[in-house]
Amino acid sequence: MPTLFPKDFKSVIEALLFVSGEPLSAQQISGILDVDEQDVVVLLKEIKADCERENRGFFLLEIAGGFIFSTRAEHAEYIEKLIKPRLNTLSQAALETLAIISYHQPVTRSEIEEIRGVKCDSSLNTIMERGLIDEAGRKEAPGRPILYKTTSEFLKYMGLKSLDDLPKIKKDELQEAVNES
Amino acid sequence: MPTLFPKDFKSVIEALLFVSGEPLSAQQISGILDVDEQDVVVLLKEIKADCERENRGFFLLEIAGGFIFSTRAEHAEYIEKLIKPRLNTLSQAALETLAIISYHQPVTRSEIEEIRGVKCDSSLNTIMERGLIDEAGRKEAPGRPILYKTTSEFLKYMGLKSLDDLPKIKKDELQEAVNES
Amino acid sequence: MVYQVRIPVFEGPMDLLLHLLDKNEVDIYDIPIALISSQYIEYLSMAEEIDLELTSEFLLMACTLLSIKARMLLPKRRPEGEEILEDDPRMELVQKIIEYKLYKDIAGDFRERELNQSKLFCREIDEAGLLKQFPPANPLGNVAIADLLAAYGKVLRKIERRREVMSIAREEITLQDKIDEIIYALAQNPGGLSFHKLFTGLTQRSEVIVTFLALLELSRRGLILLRQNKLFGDILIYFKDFKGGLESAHTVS
Repeated sequence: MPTLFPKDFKSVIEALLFVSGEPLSAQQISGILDVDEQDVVVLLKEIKADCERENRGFFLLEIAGGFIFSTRAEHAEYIEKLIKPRLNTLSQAALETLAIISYHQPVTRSEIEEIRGVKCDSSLNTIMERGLIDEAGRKEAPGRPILYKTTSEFLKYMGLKSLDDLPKIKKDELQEAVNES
Repeated sequence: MPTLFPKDFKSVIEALLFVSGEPLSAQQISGILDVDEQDVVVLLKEIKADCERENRGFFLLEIAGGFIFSTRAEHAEYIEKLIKPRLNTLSQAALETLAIISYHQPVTRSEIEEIRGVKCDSSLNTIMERGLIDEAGRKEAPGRPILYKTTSEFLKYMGLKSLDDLPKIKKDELQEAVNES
Repeated sequence: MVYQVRIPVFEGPMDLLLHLLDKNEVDIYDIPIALISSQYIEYLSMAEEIDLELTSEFLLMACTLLSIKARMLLPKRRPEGEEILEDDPRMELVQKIIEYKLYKDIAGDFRERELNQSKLFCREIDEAGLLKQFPPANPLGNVAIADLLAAYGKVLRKIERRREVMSIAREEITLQDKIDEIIYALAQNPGGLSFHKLFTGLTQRSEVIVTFLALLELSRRGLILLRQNKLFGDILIYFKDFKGGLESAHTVS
């Protein structure tokens, strides 16, 4: 049971927009807050005006029936400086997912998660977005899950002629690797 | 070549904090903006004050050696309707293991077990898979056992600025506390 | 009348000891070892009655407590009246309890921090979106084949660790398991079960301890007799109804 004053609703809406990676519609917000959709629209307009007046680092963008905070084009050069080094490397999670796919392909998401012991939706997205993996049809199994494989881009940038060039991992070497590091 | 006025720097810093996803230190920001670190600190203080004064949906949190925007605790009930709340909390065993590692790092498994008086394999696995600890090489001792240390994810998870922010332990106060209880 | 027994569950022997010290409001530097060890063992038997499985570390601590108790009973003076400067046999345990209590308290602080922090949400980095905005020249960046191998090695180590944990959990033997095992072996060896053989082939320290405690328990319940035909010879174990030349034997039960 919300006991917030209207002023606080604006703050909650800002918070929702802030954490959401996807555009939020006035209808969605009104459902979460249990507030009239018209009131939400008014508050969204206020938030938009606040961002402009105070020249904040981001503004409220209206797209496809939803609202999302977005950074300003004139700040792109600084954002690039921050982000470039990070895009130039893969996170440990993405690297592990890529390693599993390269040695086990074609492989389903749940098989990867089984091996890693954790969820990997986001790291799959990342390496897919980079064009390092691609879908490879569906597995003939219940639910017909999607299979993943590495791409020719992956081979090219790894400097490999084919998948056969991937360093072989022998059972006992593997065991040593397990024992050593 | 930045042609922005100081006023705009504040906006850029907000933008960087907005996209980063990771805590940013004043030093990092000063490197990206090519602005004196002291000036960045002043601007960060202003941003912090702005968020409070205007009761925005997020505030500037100082954590894990940097600054990051975070939503307010009092809005959690609404945000959890949009985003799945964080995974299950840690068990008592995992928390005790983490407590010992945070004060003794780098530390081996058997050193932790010596203090807890029970096996720790399973809690070590849990906190390792959640990225709260990492391996820190091997101890120069018989069997060359693996050493463990906490990660910056640990600082974030516990809301600590740095390891110096851990609750202080004074040996004699501690003994008094034990006597009393 | 059936009544339910409710007993608290402890993280380990140190946790149980701390609880007993708190409950009895005793000075940690002057632990009444007889009282604490009897309450400790009482807890273990209560846990056993309701089939609460305790790890072998609980039993190991019971041994430690009994050993301290025994050392406290030793005369502090030599017959000539000469003082012996001997350390308090409880000191080592006291240090351990203090240290454990410290980290238990910090774990409590961590629990609070975890709760507070779980109410705060930060933005996830939108990597896919940023990749579109700033496409890198090389999608692998500076990642080389060695990094890929290292990551794969790390994955394999994780699997190994998970397996270890599972196998350890499986090999954990409870006191009741061991008692059943010994009773079965006794039935198979009506002519006497060799004490020596009972322990051969046991590699885990915990299993040795559990075996020994199982024998003590069976003996306490008056179910078995231990018989040693000559000093330092092998001890034979029999069911209590065994009737053969006990008078002449050097019993150790």
